[in-house]
Amino acid sequence: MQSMNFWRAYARNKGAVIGLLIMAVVVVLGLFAPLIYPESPWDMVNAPFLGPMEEGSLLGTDTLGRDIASGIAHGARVSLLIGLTSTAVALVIGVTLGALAGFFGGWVDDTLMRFTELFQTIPNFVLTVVLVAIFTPSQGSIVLAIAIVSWPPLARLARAEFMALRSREFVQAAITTGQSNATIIFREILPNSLSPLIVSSSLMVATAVLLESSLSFLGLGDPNAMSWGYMVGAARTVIRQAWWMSFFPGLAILLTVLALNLIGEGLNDALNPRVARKGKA
Amino acid sequence: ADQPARGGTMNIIVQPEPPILQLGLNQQGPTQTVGGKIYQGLLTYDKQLKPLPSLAESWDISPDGLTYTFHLHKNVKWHDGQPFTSRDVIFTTTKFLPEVHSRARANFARCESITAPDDYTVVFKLKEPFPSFINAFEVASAPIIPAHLYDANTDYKNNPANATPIGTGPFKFKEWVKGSYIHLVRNDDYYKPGLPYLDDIYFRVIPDAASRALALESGQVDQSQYNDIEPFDVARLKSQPNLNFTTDGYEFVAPVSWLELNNRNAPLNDKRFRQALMYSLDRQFIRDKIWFGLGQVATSPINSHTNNFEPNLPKYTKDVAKAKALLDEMGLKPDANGVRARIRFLVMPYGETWQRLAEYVKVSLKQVGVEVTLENTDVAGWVQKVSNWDYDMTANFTYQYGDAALGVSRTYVSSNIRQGVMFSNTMGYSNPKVDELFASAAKENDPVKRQALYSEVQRILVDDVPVAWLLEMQFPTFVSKKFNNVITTGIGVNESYESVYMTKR
Amino acid sequence: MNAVAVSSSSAPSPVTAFPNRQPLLDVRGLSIALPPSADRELAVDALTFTLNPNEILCVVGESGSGKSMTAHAVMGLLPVPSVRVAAGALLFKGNNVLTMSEPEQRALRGGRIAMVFQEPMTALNPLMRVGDQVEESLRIHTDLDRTARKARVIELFAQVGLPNPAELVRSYPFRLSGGQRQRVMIALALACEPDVLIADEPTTALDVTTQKQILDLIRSIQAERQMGVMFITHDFGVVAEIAHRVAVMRHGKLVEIGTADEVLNRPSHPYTRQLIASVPHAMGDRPPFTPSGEPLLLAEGLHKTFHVGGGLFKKGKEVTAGKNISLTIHPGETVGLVGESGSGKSTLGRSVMGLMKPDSGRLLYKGTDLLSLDRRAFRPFRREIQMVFQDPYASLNPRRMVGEIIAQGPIAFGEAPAQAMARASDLLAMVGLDASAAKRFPHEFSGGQRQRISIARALAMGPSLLIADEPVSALDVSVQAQVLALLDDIRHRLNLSMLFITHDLRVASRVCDTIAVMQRGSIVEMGPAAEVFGNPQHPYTQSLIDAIPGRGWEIPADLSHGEGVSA
Amino acid sequence: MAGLPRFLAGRLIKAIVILFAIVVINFLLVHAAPGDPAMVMAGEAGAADPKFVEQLRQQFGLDRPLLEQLATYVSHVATGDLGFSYRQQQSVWDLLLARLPATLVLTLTAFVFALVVGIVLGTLAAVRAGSVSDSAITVLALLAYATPIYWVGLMLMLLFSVQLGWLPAFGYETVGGGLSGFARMIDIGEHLLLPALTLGMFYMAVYARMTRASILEVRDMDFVKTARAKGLSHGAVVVRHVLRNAILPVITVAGVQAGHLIGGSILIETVFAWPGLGRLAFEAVLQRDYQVLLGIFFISSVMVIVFNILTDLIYSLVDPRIDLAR
Ligand SMILES: Nc1ncnc2c1ncn2[C@@H]1O[C@H](COP(=O)(O)OP(=O)(O)OP(=O)(O)O)[C@@H](O)[C@H]1O
Ligand SMILES: Nc1ncnc2c1ncn2[C@@H]1O[C@H](COP(=O)(O)OP(=O)(O)OP(=O)(O)O)[C@@H](O)[C@H]1O
Ligand SMILES: [Mg+2]
Ligand SMILES: [Mg+2]
Ligand code: NI
Repeated sequence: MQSMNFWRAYARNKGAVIGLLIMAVVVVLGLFAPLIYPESPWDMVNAPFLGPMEEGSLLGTDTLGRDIASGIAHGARVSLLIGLTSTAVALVIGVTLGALAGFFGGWVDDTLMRFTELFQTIPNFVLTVVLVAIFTPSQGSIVLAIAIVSWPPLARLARAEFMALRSREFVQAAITTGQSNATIIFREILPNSLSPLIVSSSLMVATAVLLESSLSFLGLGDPNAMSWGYMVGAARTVIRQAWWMSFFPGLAILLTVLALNLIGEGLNDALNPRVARKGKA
Repeated sequence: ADQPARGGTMNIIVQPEPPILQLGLNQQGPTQTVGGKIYQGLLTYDKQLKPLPSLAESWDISPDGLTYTFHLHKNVKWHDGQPFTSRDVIFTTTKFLPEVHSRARANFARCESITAPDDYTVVFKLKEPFPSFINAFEVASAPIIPAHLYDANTDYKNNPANATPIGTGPFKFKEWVKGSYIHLVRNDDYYKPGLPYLDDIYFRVIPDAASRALALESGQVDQSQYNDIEPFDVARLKSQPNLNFTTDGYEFVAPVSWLELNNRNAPLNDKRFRQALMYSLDRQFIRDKIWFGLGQVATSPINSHTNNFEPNLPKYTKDVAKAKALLDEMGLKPDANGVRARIRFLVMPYGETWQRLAEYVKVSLKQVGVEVTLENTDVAGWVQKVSNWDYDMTANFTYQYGDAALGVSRTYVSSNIRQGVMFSNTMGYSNPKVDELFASAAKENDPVKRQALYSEVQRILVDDVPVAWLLEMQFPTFVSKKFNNVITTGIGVNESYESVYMTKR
Repeated sequence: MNAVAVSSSSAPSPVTAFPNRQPLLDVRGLSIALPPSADRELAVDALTFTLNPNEILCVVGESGSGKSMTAHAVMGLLPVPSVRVAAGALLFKGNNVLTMSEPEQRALRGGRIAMVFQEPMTALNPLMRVGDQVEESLRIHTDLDRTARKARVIELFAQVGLPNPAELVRSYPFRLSGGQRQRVMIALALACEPDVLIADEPTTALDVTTQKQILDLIRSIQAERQMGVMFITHDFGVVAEIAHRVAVMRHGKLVEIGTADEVLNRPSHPYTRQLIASVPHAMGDRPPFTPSGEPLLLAEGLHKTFHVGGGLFKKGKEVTAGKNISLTIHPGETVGLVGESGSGKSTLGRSVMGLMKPDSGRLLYKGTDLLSLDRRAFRPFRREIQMVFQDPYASLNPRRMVGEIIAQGPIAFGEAPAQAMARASDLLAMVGLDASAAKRFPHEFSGGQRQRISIARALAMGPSLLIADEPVSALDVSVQAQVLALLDDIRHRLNLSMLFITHDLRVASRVCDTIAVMQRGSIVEMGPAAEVFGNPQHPYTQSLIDAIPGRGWEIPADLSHGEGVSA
Repeated sequence: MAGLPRFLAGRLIKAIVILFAIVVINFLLVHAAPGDPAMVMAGEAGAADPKFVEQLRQQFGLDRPLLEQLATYVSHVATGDLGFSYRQQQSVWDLLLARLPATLVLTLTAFVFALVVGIVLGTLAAVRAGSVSDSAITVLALLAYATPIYWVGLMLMLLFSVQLGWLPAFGYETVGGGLSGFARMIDIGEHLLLPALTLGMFYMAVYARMTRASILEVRDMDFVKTARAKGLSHGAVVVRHVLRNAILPVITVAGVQAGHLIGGSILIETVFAWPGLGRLAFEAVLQRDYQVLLGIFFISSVMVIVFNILTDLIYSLVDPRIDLAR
């Protein structure tokens, strides 16, 4: 019954529905990339510098004759995988720290928040670049670096939620009925702080996809994984001769990030309706 | 062209900005290009690497190949007005260079004595014959340094004179605005009357590759060299009406690039595997699509411009079937995923082109069932890993300095397997026959016999494939059509430019 | 306090004196449509009434009855397009406001008709000096020059009783107290000498003492300028205090209108009667409480100081919320803790609950000092001491079913889940809810019902002492009365002791045996309810009681029992 | 404003603590990086005999205990010594200083553009909430928000420089053009247009969305009702009451982001060959020149801190409720 309400609220936002459709296409593309393009996207399957629709190549080929359409399909896997895993890692770090800070307050909060502030002071893209460069690009190091720069907002959000909820009367009530800290954190507070966290993390997936593509653009992607950002970055130098090499992968990033943002807004509408309740005497 | 006439200013790109202009103390490319106009060596070399006079007017080599006598120009003056004499040459070759210049140190260590019978004669006596000795006297290998400024103080690196370099060359140091330009002016007291023609040379610092291309196109600078222009921009600039393009002038450095293979690690320790590697690469494709046509497929360990190159060697062309057959023969059968072997490739951290190469190698080897994993590092990590032999495969290139004994043998002889030392025999290739051939060739005075020895070693190496040679690399030089006589010798842009002149319009 | 204290039940309303004068405001068949998503179609339904010069018309009605909507419609402040006037006319001195052009409406707004809002804390622009905010109104509606305007603002501030007006004009709102801000709002409203003043619950957010001052101010200014005032409130005490005429609204409809005397003392409509019956009042039939046995709870010399806003590098300021507090509660006794906002009432309650540790003092429960216990040792006492919270919307976990919410305490103390759930059903029945409620989520219940669930949750633990922190202040009067009756009933049945925290003295007088009055962290007076109310000793207590609005008015005898409680 | 010196002192202490932490992070990263700097120096000097390497190690203190090295590092940073780039054969600090002006010109222009255009668009959208122009602005902002900026840069370059030839495709100024004074400023301005536009685009979208949301929120606040009840016209209410309050949160976020713009400038400077810190960072990435990267990391953190302090100061000027001394 609640899920029906959720759907109705979500579907009221047309953009969110469009976002979901685009995302579905991207996910399908990523999932079935090895079936649609069994060859590795690195394979030089055709003549280099073919334009779109030339010699049976849908979106053209790049400077070494690698198929761009295949790269986009396989790149979807990389982007989504990195986007999702890094968000998951950031969530774990952010929510844990934020929850601890918000729940226990006092010096725990103080220490954790100074720590968070430090990470917020450091320009996050620069930090990602430095981390990935130093720990050598691999899917693992990229995920970790993105997570390391992404958790602070989640921690702040979780902290704010926990602080607010902690002083909420139903949590106080749980304390007065003798519930343990774990019960209070996991059964009373966490479920109630979930919806803003879900909304933020859906947006964070988008940011992570962008971050990954930016890293790859700079040549800091996993050298063994074809990603969209890599494709744009590698084609940058020949943009005067071959616009398609950077155009299509860029478009893929744009659509994916757009879709994730639209979904985030839809979730926001559905999960955090602005309750204009005036509890007044 | 019309008659050479005095006058004119030339703007040359310099990139990166050299740390210092004292050519004895630093031999980076940019230092050479600028310093080559200020300092001079005893000799220079033409495009066939035949010695030409520079500070030495003439020279003779004793028939036993042990005594080299140089006769110096007589009316040469340092830029500060002091006369140039054999004392400077003795100081440079016995004290200064052995202290600060590793390549020169190795060369002059071969001398039993270096003496000056008079002010204008210098005699080098070798311990044993070394015919390549004559190839070690150009301005970067052995720049002559003013003894009167350096002899008093042995802390050469901190000598105040380093800031205002004093040489004998056709151009004098005038001004250096760090981060912007280096200004050289005509040396009016140059010992060749009427030369040089140009009044000024500005070396402009343009850190950004795209800006450099633009500056050339728009005529704001007149010359670029080495890596100033990215390979992908070359085709476009070649068609610019205001520019001349050449890849000449690098005969002396004559770089060869290769895939460096760690001969210690299985399966790379098997000759057949290395040959299979050669058969799986389309090196013409590498030249055309990755280096955008710059370079030549290398057929030998020795660059075709370097002395003693052997043209008649077996050639490797892409042949997947042959490669697979070799692997089969080794017993490397494809597993369920079609993989016969797995190796790591340490990507050379020198920019995108090398990255592309790594990607290409990965795909090419996959076609024969070798799975390559790419690894990235920084320069420090790369140097450390390669020099400590902690790699399977990487890319590399070296300069050959015009001579197999000076620039080639160091890569292959087993005496140069030195852990922790870069540009040594880092792949650990060891073949007593090769060692012996290189050793006897180096001291063989008879050019015909020498060629025979070098041809034989090339044949063995090509069969052994200690490294997978890729290209005889070429660097693009663009020069404005306004300037004449620019690239005339085998040291190209490092020349003194004494005879460069500008066409008046 | 003030000489103008006319009790409306005795003085005739001015309107009866001048029956033929043209009304200032004539509302005819006004209907206001709500957007489709709203809970009902019309916020205001065919409303007709008039406001005459020189009278105070009080509009009363429960929350959501459309009072504010009416006021906003008059001001032209409806949030169009989602809410709009669907039918009717709004005549100001005979001209229909609704058909006027926008510039004409603007000239009326703030010029001839002015308004004061409920929340003084948010009704002023936080980034603008208060003087400038008032001056802005003068600039629009008058052609006074700058200096004249400035002088006029200072004059206005003096009129509304703001201290040191010449300096205060340069203050920002955040520096002023709630009462001062409300005075600024009134000065702003009066700036252009309007004919009509609309005040939408202007005192609801204020302490009783401040409320009294503001009411006095409005009344005196109204009388002085012969304005028509439309005063919106839900508090019958306030109505009794200032109204000449009263209009009662329900679900957007006018149910009754008449002179204050008629409506307050002889209400005709059943809804009005029910509302008035719900107004809290002391229960005359309550037997005086005689303490027996050992005190259940004994607080001695409690101190609590908060440090706010400090950090690693800066020192915060200190707030004293508890100063040498001593208090006893005997078995079966209900102690009322009254005092204005911020006096430290909740702090004391929370200390007893172990939700907060006072800095010093003793807190003996059945002889054990609760303050000496650590978390674990305190745990057994959680069963003994339970709490009912203020906000029925915030005190129940929206993600858990009601049954679970009630049963979770006993389960945490080792009761078998099945048994605890069964008992939860019983408790629901006891607080007057259906047993099926256990399987529903809190958001499916009304405020009053939620407060019943809260009570059931507290009772599930089988407490001896119940702490109720403003348990009814978030509820409408009629619902308030029901919940208070429930608490009273349960207290008797289970022989509970209760610490009842409230800022509403009328509520306290209704349910408490003993009253403790708090001011700035100290208990200034404590004694049997009848004595404290009848013969207050401390000046602060006196001022509090003095400030209760409508004290002169007695609820009609026929309504003082029974009718208040219904669905 | 009596609290100003105290506020600045407090912020300075805080900044120093944060900077210290960043320096320590830097140090740890230097040590986590693979490779031995001495070896590279030796290797690139072409004369890497083990004795020479050892000598260099001693010279650079690489043989000392870790804590001592940290102390040395910190003291070096304190004197502006951020290490040495072996690739570029220059001190990192010199490299950074040479590139800083170009980056500041770019980021500040982009920032001002983003802020002004963002707030104007956001206000337009909010004032006409629900209209066609609101939807158009919202869609535009969403697109600008979702597009990778480096790609926008490439596409704009393709359009305006390659196809139309209106603007220079890259670079900071016409190299060696010998321009000076006003002509040079115009020249730089032409070069600046595309990169600044691109870099500002993303933030413009952020500010437009924030301004819109903020205005819609403030519009429902009680004091706005008060202002309307005074009889103020719609426009006057928006300008005098709504906007000022709505802009506060935008300022806060903008201030934080101004410092972070330098991250975005890595991408934009790469695309447009803008000779700033970002471009330097890219070159450093390609060559894995960690020393330079860490230097950029340090200097950009300093910029963030400076901007944060500036934001707080500006904020306190706009909002009387903020008492800096507290
Ligand atoms: N902007 C709005 N959109 C939709 N419905 C609204 C809006 N504002 C008020 N309502 C609804 O209109 C009805 C009347 O509201 P109004 O604010 O006039 O009540 P009220 O009598 O002033 O109540 P209270 O005492 O709580 O202030 C309520 O049902 C309310 O939910
Ligand atoms: N957790 C806290 N941290 C800091 N200050 C607090 C805290 N709790 C309460 N205070 C302060 O202590 C004082 C007393 O607060 P308390 O909540 O006890 O007052 P109260 O009498 O219950 O008021 P109200 O009627 O508004 O509920 C107030 O000034 C309040 O701001
Ligand atoms: Mg209301
Ligand atoms: Mg309270
Ligand atoms: Ni009674």
